[in-house]
Order: sequence, then C-alpha cells, then structure tokens
Amino acid sequence: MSFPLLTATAALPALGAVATAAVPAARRTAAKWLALLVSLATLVLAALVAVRFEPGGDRYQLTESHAWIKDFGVRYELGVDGIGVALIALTALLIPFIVLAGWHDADPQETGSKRWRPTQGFFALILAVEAMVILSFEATDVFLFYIFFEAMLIPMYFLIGGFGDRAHEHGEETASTQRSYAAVKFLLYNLAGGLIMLAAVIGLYVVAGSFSLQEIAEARANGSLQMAATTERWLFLGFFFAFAVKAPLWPLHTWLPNAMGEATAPVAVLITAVVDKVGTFAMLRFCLGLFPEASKWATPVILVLALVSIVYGALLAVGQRDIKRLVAYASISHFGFIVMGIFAMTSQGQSGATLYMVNHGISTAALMLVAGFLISRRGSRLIADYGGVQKVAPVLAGTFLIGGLATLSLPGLAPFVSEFLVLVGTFARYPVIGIIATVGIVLAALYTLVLYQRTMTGPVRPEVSRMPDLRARELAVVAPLIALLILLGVFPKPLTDIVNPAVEHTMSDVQQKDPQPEVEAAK
Amino acid sequence: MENLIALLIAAPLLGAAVLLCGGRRLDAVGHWIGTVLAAASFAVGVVLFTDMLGRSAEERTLTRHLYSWIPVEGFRADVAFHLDQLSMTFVLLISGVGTLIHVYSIGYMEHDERRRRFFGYLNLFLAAMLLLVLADNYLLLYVGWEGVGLASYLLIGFWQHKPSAATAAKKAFLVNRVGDVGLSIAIMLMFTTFGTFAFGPVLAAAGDTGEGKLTAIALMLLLAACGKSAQVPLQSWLGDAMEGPTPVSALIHAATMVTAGVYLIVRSGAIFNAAPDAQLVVTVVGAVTLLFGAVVGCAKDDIKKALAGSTMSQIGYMVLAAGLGPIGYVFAIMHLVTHGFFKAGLFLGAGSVMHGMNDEVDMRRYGGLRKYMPVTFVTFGLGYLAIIGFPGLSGFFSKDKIIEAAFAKGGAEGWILGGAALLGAAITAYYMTRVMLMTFFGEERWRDAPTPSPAESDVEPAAETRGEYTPPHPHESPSSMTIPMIVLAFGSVFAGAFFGIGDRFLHWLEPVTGHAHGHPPVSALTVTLSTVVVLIVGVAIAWAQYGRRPVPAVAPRGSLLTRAARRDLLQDDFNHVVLVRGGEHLTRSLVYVDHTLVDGVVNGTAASVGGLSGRLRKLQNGYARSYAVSMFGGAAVLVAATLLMRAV
Amino acid sequence: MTHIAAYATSTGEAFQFWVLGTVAVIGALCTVFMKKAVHSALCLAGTMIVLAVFYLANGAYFLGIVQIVVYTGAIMMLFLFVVMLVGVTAADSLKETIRGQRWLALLCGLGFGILLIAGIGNASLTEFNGLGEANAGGNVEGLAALIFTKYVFAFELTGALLITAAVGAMVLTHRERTERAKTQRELAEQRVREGRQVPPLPAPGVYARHNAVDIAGLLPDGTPSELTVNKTLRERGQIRDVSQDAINDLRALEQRAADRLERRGAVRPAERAEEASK
Amino acid sequence: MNPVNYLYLAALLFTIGATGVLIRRNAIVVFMCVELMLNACNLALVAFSRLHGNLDGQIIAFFTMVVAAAEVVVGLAIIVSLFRTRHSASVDDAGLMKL
Repeated sequence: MSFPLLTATAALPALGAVATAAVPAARRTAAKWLALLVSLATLVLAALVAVRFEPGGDRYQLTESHAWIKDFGVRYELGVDGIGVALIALTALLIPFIVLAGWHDADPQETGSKRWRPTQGFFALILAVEAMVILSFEATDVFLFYIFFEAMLIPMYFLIGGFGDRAHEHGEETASTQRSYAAVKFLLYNLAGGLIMLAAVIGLYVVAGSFSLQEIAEARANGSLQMAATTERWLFLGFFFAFAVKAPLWPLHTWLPNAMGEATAPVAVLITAVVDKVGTFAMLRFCLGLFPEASKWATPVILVLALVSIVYGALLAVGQRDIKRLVAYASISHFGFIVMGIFAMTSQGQSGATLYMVNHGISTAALMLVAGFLISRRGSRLIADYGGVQKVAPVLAGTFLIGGLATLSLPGLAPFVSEFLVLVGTFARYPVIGIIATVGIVLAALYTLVLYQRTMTGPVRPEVSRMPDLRARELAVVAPLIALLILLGVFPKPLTDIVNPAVEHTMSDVQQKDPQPEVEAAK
Repeated sequence: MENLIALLIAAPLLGAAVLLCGGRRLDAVGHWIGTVLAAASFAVGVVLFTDMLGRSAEERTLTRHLYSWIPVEGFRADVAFHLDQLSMTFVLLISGVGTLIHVYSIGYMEHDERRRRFFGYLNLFLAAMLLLVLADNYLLLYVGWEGVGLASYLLIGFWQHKPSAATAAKKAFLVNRVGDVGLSIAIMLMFTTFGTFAFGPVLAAAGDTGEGKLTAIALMLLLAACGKSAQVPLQSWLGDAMEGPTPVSALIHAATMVTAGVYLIVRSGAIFNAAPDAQLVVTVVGAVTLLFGAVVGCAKDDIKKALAGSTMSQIGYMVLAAGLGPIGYVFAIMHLVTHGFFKAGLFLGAGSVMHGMNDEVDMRRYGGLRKYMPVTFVTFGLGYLAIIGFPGLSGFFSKDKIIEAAFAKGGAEGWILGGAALLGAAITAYYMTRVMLMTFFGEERWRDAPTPSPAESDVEPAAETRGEYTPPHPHESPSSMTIPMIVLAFGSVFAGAFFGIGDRFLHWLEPVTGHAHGHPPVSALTVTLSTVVVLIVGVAIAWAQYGRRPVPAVAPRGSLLTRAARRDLLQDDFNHVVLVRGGEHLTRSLVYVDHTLVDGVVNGTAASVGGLSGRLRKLQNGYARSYAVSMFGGAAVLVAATLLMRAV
Repeated sequence: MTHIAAYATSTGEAFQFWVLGTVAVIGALCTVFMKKAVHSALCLAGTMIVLAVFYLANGAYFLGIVQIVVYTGAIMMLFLFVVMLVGVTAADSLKETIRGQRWLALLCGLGFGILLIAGIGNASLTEFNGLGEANAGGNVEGLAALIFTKYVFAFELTGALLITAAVGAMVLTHRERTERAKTQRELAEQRVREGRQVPPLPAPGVYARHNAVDIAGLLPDGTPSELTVNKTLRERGQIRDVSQDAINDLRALEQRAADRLERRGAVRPAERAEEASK
Repeated sequence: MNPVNYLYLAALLFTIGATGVLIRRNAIVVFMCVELMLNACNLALVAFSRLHGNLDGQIIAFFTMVVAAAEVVVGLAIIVSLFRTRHSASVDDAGLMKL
C-alpha cells in the first residue's frame, strides 16, 4: 500500500483549518501565516500529484479504496483522471493567493472581546473549503462525492454571510442585511439542487446497485447493467440540475451576482474560480460518465441554455453599475462557454471546456482580486465612483487591464486557447450555435473595455486623486497570476497533455466520434 | 537562417516587455531601448532579405516550426513561421517604417512623462504586426491580428486623461473585434472543411471543396479585413483613431495596421480565386470605400482627419485590386508599399506642423507655413505629389496599375470599377491639394484669435484654447523628426519607379501570389493619360477654391453633402442610434427582467413557503393537551392501519 | 382453588365479571367526570379494587394482592395527600378553554375505542389454555422463579429505578434554605421597618356557633377582614363569608316573630266565640 | 363466558382514561387517568397470561406496577413543585415553552 497521496492532499488543508481555528484570539497574524503555509504545502502536494500522474496510464490513478458503509456499499474511493489533476492543481494554486489577498479582510473592526475571533475563522473556513473541493475532485464514489459537494456549502455560507467589504456605500446596516440575503440565497439554491441530486444518487444505487464509478462503468461495459431510457433520463436530470445550479447555468444563475457582489473579493474568487468548478467538473465526470445516452438526449436543450447564458450574461454584464456584479455576470457568460464545450461532445470542445475551467479560474482571480484592491482603496463598488485611476495608480490599472483582457480572452493569454477550442469544438458539430456564441466575444470586449474606460481612464476624480498604487503584498498576489496567464497562453501543451487522454475516455463513454473534415487536406 | 525569423519578432517583443515591466528607472533610456530594438528587427529583416535574394525564386520560402501550440485530437495549432517574398515585403516595410517612426517619436514625445510606456506600446505593436505577417497558420495570424488590435487600443488611447481618446480607443478595439469574429468563424470553417488551418494545406486544397463553403470562408475573411483595414461598413473607427499621438496615426495608417486586411486577402488568394462571388463583393467594398474615404477627406478641416480619409480611400484602392484576383494582387501590395512611404511621410509632416503650431489641428488656422518650416514643407509636398499620383513619383506607378487592372476586369464591372477608381483619383488630387494649400500657402490665419465656430464637432481641439490668445511661433522640428521625414520622402519619390520599371516588383512577388496579365478594353496608355487628366482636373478645382480665394478662418456651413461628409457621412450617427442606443435599452430591460422575472420567481416561491409555514405555526399553540390529542389521534390511525393491513 | 382460571369459566365468574365490570366502568367514568379531585381519586380507588378482584379471578393471586397493597394502599394515598396539599375543596370547572379540544378528544376516544374493540373482536381468541399447570407450583413461586431467573436483570433495574424515583421526588420537592433563618428579633425589626401590620395578625372570627379557622373575622364596621384567615386558605380561595349570617338570623327571627303574632290575631275571635257560647 | 371479555373491559377502561387525559385540566386528575390507562393495560396483560397459559404476562404487569409507582412518585413531586411556584395545578398554565 503506497503513500495515500490524494488523501494527504485533502487532509492537509483540513487539519490546517482546525489548527488555524484553534489559534488564540490575540495571535491573529500567526493564524494568517499558518493558513498561508498550509495552503502552500497543499500546493506542493498537488504538484506532487500532477508529477506522479502519467498521462498515458490508466484512467483513474493514485487510487485509494477502503470500505466505509458496508450496508450501502459506500466506499471511500479516491482517484484522479487528467481533468481532476488539472482542477486540483488549480484549486491548490489559487488558495494561497486568496489567503494572501484576504490578508486584512477579516481583521476585527473593534478589538473588543477575546471570544470574537473573525480572522481565525475566515482563514480556517477558506482552508476547509479547499479540503472539500479537492476531495470532491478526487472522489470516484458517487456518494462520497455527494457528501463533499454538499458539505462545501456550510463554510461557503459563513464566508459569504460573515465577511463583507470594509466600507460599503450604504453603510454597515444595509450591507449586513444584503450579505445575509446573499448568503441565504446561495445556500437555498445549492441545497435545493443538492436535495434533488440526493434523490438521483439513491435512485442510481437502486438501479446500479453500486456507488463506484468504475464498477458502474464495468457493469455498463460488460452489459450486466442496462438502464431503461426513461430511468436514465430522470437520474441524469437529477444530477444535472444540481450541477447546473452550481455552475451556474441560466436561469439558475441569480444567486451568483448577489453572492459575489456581497462577499469580499477573495471569497468571490473562491466561489466562482474554485467552488463553481465542481459543478462543471461533475457534469463532465458524472453526467456524461454515468448517463451517456441521457446526456446525448438532453444535449440540444442544454446547448441552448448554455448559449442563452453566454449572451445573456454578457449583456447583463454590460448593464451593471457594480464592479463585482459585472464580473459575476461575466463569469455566468464564461460558464455558458464551459457547459457548451462539455456538451458539444467533441474532443476539442471538452478539452477546451476543461482548459476553460482552469483558465477562467486564473483570469477571474486576477481581475477580481485587483478589483478588490481597488474597492478596498475607495470603499465603493460602484463603477461611477471611479475615474482616472490610471493616472494615479498605473500599476494597478495595468494589472486590471490585463485581467480584463484575459476575461475577453485576448489571444496570447490563456483563456483564448480554451475559448477558441470550445468554439471550434461546438462549431464542428453545431455550426449555428457556434456562430451565435461568437457574439459573446464581441460583448466580452464591450463590457471589459467599458469597465476599464469608466474606472481607469478620463480625468482624475478628486476622491481617487491620492489613491496608493499596488503594495508589495498585492503585487505578489497579482504578478504570478498574470505570469501564469501569459505562460498558459503561449504554451498550454503541458495542460493539454494531461487533459487529452481523460477527454478521450469521456468521449468513449458517450461513444462519440469527432466529425471528420470533408476534405482531407495534405497534412 | 530560419532561426533569425523568430528574432524578428523577439526583438520588439523583448523591448515591450522590458519597457512595460521595467518601471520608472528606465524612463531616461526607455526610448533608446525601444528604437534600438526596432532597428535591430529591421537589421535582421535586411539580413534575411539579402539571404533571400541570394536564392532562386523557387526555394526562397523559409519555414520555421518552433513548437506545437494547441495539440488536441486532430486540432493542431503550431507556433510556426513562414517567410516568403510576400511576408518579406511586409517585414521590411513594417520594421523599416516602424523604426523611422520610433526615431521620429523620440523628438515628438520628448515632453511627455510617459514616453517610456509609449515606446513599449510601439514595440508591442511592431511585434504583433510582424507575428501577423510571419505566421504560417491562420490561428497564429489571429494572435498577431488581435495583438495589433490591442496595441492600437493602447496607442490610440495613450492620452487616456482625454475622454475622447479613451472612447476612440474603445471604439477602435470593438469595431476590430467585430472583424475578428469574422476571422475566427473563417478559421472554424477551415477546420471543419479541411481539418487544418495552416496556410500550406488549406490553400493547396482550396479547390477540392464546394464553392459555397469557400465563398463563406472568403466572405468571413473579408469581414475581418474590413474591420482591420477600415473598409465600409467597419470604417468608423479610423477617423476617431486620430485621437492618438501623430506617430501612432502614421504607424497605424501608413505601414502597419490597416494594411493587415490587404495582406489577409492577398495571402488567402487561393481561396478567393476559387470563389468569384466573394471576389466581386471584395471589389465592390473596395470601390465604395475608395469613394467614401475620398469624399470624407474633402470635407474635414482637421488635417489628421483629412489624411485619415485619404488613407481609407487608398486602402480602398488596395482592396479593390486584391479583389480583382491574380491580375491585381501584386499591384495591391505594390501600392501598399508605396503608400506606406508617402502616407507615413504625410502624417509625420502633419505631426511636425502640429508640433510647430502647439498642437493646433484645424487647417483653417494654418496657412503660409512654408517659409517657417521648409523641410516639413518639402517632404510633405513630395508626399503630396506622390499620393495624387504625379507622373514619375511612386504613387503614379502603383495607382495607375490598379486602375488598369480594374478596367481589365472586363465587362460592365470592369467599366464601373475602373470609373470609380478614376473618380477616386480625381477626388484624391482635389482634397490633397486642398490640404496642401490650406496648410502651407495663403495668408497666415493663425495670427489672430480663433472665433468660436458654429457647432462643428470636428474642431473641438482648437475651440478648447479660450482666454487671451497668444499666437503660436511656427518653427522647424528637431532633426530627430525631420530625418525620418526626409528618408520617407526619398521612398515616396523613387520607390514606385524602382518597383514599376521593368516589373521588378512583379517578378519578385509572382511566385507567391501568382500573376495574370489583365487586358484592359482600352490601351494601357489611354488609362494612364486619363489618370493624368483627372488628376489635373482635381488639382485645378482645388486651386480654384482654396488657392485663388482666401480661406475663411471659420468653416462655412457648406452643402448638405459637405456637412454629411464632415460627420463621416452619418456613419457614426447610424451606429449611435441603432447600436449604442438600442444596446443600452436592451441591456437595461434585460437587467430589469433578470431582477424581476428570473429572480422574482425564486423569491415568490420562497415567500409562499414562508406564508404556509406561518399558517402551520398556529397549530403549535403550546397546550400540552392539544398535542396529546394529536398523539392520540396518531395512535388511532396506527391501530387502524394495522387492522387494515391484517384485513388485507 | 387450583382449577380456577382454567379455560372454562364458571357462571360464577361470569356473574362476578358483569357486576364488577359495570362498577369498574362507572368508577372510571366518575374519575374522569367528577368535579373535585378527591372524588375522582376515590372513584379511581374503587375501580382499582375491582381490578384487583379481577386479577384474582384470573389466577394472578400475587398481582391481585399487590394491586390492592401498592395501588389502593400506597399510590392512591399519595394522590390523596397531594390533593389535600393542593386543596380538597378546590373544584375545577369542566368548561373547555381550548377551542374544539373536547370534541376532538371525544372523537379520538370513540374512534380509538371502537378500533381497539374491533381489533380484539376479529382477533378470534377462543381457546384459553388456562393457568392450570402454570400455577401448579403456586402462583407466587412461579412468579418468583421467573423474576429471579429469566427477568432478574430487569428486576434489578426496577430496583434502581425506584431508588432514582425516590431521590428525584425528594430533590424536586425539598427546598434548600439558602440563607440563615431569621431570628424573631430580626423578623420583628423587619416588620417594623416595613411598617405593615406591626401588631400580630388578628384572630379569625370564631363564633360560638361554628369554630372554624376559615372564617374571616369581622372588622368593627361588620366587614370581614382577609388578614384574619390563614394564608393557604386565602390562596385556595376557601374563605367562608359569614358576615351576613348574623343579619340573616336576625331577619329570620323577626320573620318568625311576625308569623306568631299573626297567628295570635287569627285565634282570638274564636275564643270570643267560645265565651259567647257560655 | 369467554375470558376475552376482560380484554374488552381493558380496552374500554383504557379509552376512558385516555379521553380523561385529554379532557381534564387538573394535573392530578390527568395523572389519575394515566394510572387508569396503566391499570387497563395490566388487566389486559393478566388476561393474556391466562390466555397463553404462562406467567410472563403477569411478570410484565408486575413490572408495569413498579414503574407506575416510580412514575407516580416523580409525577406528583413535579405537580407539587409546580403548584408551589404557580399556585395552580392546571396543565394549561404550564405553557412556558410556548413561543
């Protein structure tokens, strides 16, 4: 029995969370450093996972399997395929930056009672989320996955409802009410999805008699398991609904703008860049993996929904007055692209979708964190309160611009690769949808540039006239992300090498072949 | 040799990286770094050029495969370069003119505290443009394509504190983006049709597929070209792009950005050749833009905008030629190169004038400047003669060839296109003469204070200088600015003759683009003569209007056409009303819908659940006995259930 | 009497069942519907005794005795104590305060009873194999054998349970004195300080006719004074008001006097008539 | 006569007791009704033991009595302390848990 690397990768942040929470109230800084170190160590472990993973090897690697609840055949079963590796790496990579960016977000306003220890809680919760996300990327047992998929909500709820922006244009009272509204909305939406999924999980067990992905796949392969079409469709819908809420797909998206708008920037990044990825990841692994026929059956509707999300999200982003809500709607548009790539059922589309998850995570993190720094300086989220920042804080403006350009997926930056792959993959099978989706490209440029123009350019407003430029800590957060964006933009091969085999497996799950070009040009 | 190709791009890219990340400590030397690296790129280009000349026409093509960029299941995008005569021409033009403009900017931007950044952007621009022309597949070209868009965005909006500049930059990027959609769809179509989008295989296999698909691809490519090359209907950004510093205008208009579209069409010649319908559309677009730009150029009082209009129309010539197919490709490129010289010269001249007139751009406030800035006058004059196609100068050779080719298209189309081209030549002569006269001749209108002019959106920059008026002191620009102008003037005088006589350029480019000799219905001599005639006519009219009579310092109201032309023939108004207003309303209403409808449904369910639970709460009245009743009733129900079970 | 409680039941037992069963039911109903807790308790005791008889009839001799001893002897007495504590005469109204409670209760009761009886009815329990051999070695011995072998663990547990219950009861009812008891002097001083009722409380109005402590003494103006009655009685609201009795008696006296006078008046003419006849 | 009549009687008594619990407000009487229900059960148990011809039913009835005794002790103690604090033995007055 080799060293349980996957368990360790998830256990480290979990223990770190406990340790951080246990730090006494007075030693706030110690808690911060502890959290940072733990997240970095987790990053090292994740890197180890990526190294130990052979792209050419069998589908699930580094597997661990122990009996857990014998009566229901629930097993503690971990394993990663290329997609899992990529997303685990993304999570472990982003958390240190989130911690670093949120360094002062949870300092208590009044250093009053000893019992009240927000800082420790903040970082402990972040680490807890990391642990659960990583586990849900690793779990190959449906039930195990479901548990973490749901448990994730608890720390997220407290992170959203408990910690908001320092200064708020409407004053602390309304801010806290809006926060709690957003948190409850987030919780209810995801719980509703989760409950429906639970029903589907139980149904799956009744039908398949097992929770293990491999076993079900084998049973399918050797024909010992045949699902009736209707059963499969109902189960598929049960799963898909939960993931569509998490993703979020139109029209189940309205919780995201509230959550991202009210939460602090690092938490917003945690939501959209890390937690929501579980939804799209699960679509790829569970919806397609467990219910290939039903997936094919539902593809047209889902593609249309994705298309609506793309255009609709982009249009609403154009109409926003609040920086964070704008980014949120942009994310909705991007998630539309991801879902479209997944259900285009072409290897380009699915590789593109997987890369998109990673790239969107990094680019949104870059944009949102810089926006957070900006907001923390001026104490307002309204675009109209800014102007001419570029003159007083050029570095901040520059990084903001690069984040924005990544969001509009400029070639040379990472998101372009994935977005183009998704478009090509979709176009190859559904040309009309692919063409309509390109509208999203123009709209993305529109909302990004409008945001940049309104906030950064123009005459300097007196409120921002003595705004400080990025500090060393903040630069340490942004610079690596931008470097990564450029690197993955010009040389994404390492990522694609890991992802492609997994995508081939998925394609074979759904028994789909890429459409062949009509003219075989001389290669 | 192949490895040098990467160096072409790497040099300016490195410059951009260093200058943009370097921070303030580089402010002192920033401009030198930028210029030197641009020059280095040019030097490498020259080396490659000489090496290329050393080889026979067949194996002049160099390809360099760096690494595999996006490998996914049959979708293979590589970072690979392809250097043949066509790209070589562009490399030399871009890096050469680019370097000159760098040198010019050293003087022009001297007093700007963000000069380092400016040079960083310039280098980025060069790098992107070189990548565009050196890429060996459409996707990599797309990278350069958008990179150029980004650099232009940064440069046009360089003076970001001016809202007008920021808006212009945004507009340029967005309009380009629309074109880019065309390019990306074209690439997708290529991938689904040919399974690849590398130049070699696609162009080789172009003939094997149905004409319908090819037409679609070609039209999408044309859309892209329209966006980048400011062709109708995507030309509206070009005029506003003048908000950028003058060297930027020179760079964008003369040498690099706007020529990208022409490059794309010529490069994809094989596809267009196989899709005649698309070619026809291309020629029509070219002809329309040619006249459009010319008309706009006639009405503008802002010197840079007048030049912008002329650029538009000159690019129209090129696109027209490119649309003519094999008979036109070579001449399109040839006109592109000569235009690169004289238009760069003209813009730098304009910049030098503004430099001497403390950034006044309204030509009605110029006049009689020839004795104050002689060098500028001479170089500008030579550029002027070149662009109107004065016999013997470079513009003459290239433009004349295009007009010939247009007639040679044959049939009614040939006559129409040729006529349009001739008319365009006449108008060109008219408005360029106008610019020349208003700027360098006539009495000195800048001595007395400006009188507020009736609502003219174009003369804003002038109208800003209110308060007591101190007349500018026109002076010649520093040598760092004049030298490039002189060099370009040489180019604009001799390039055409050098290329045209003995069809040197034709033989140089033929192996790539292919060439077919067109046979115009009338003899080439007739075409040439008529060209000269219309040229003289145009100059004469202009002289009659602006040379003999004094030019009013305030623009007269003018005819309906004039006013429309001043407003870019109402293109912007159309965009504003239809796209901007409509878009705003759409987004507003969608925001409302999202908040009330989509969100309202959810909140409604939540509220109803709350109400229901509120009613159920009443059952919990806190009396132990009523709870006991429910227990007892439950027990009764259980008994009944068991009995029923046993009964069944 | 070993053959008693065999499956075949004698007519005597039947007679006994019908008579005592009626009594038991009546007792139960009275328990529920008597206004005063004391009466309920007594009725319940009666029912329990009847049940004890039934146990005996069913051959559960030990249980029968235990029933009498424990229930009617101990538990019911306990009930009575508590009733005394809370107030014997306190009669609580049977008026329902919770809306619909009574009807629901009756409905449920009827439904439940009917269902239960129906259930027993179609259970078809006909053959009784009596306690003949089970009680062969004597009922008590049989029980003892079972308790100390099969059910010994449960038996021990019940012991523990009883102890716990006793302790619990004490804990619940016993009041811990938190501060030192006040001496008489302190009490007196406190009374003076608070300045209310400095002299000792007045004695209840004890008349010659009825010497009870639950009668308020009358103030000089003839109105009764609450102070004179014991606090507990006061709280229970069991003060008997006799302030009107004297007056009523007087009125009654005068009434009688008046009647007698009238009768006199009515007799007299008759006497005259007698005299006249002489 | 069939001894099953004892069961009918038990059922009847049980129902009466239950109804009493629901109807009466006085805690003591409620408590008595509970005792009545318990006794009904005991009767049923005794009858069962006769029915099955073994003593287990009686044993259970015996345990029931013990438990009932314990319950009465504690319950009455509760009632007493309740009365002490609130001067009332009505179950409806013990409504502190109500919102």
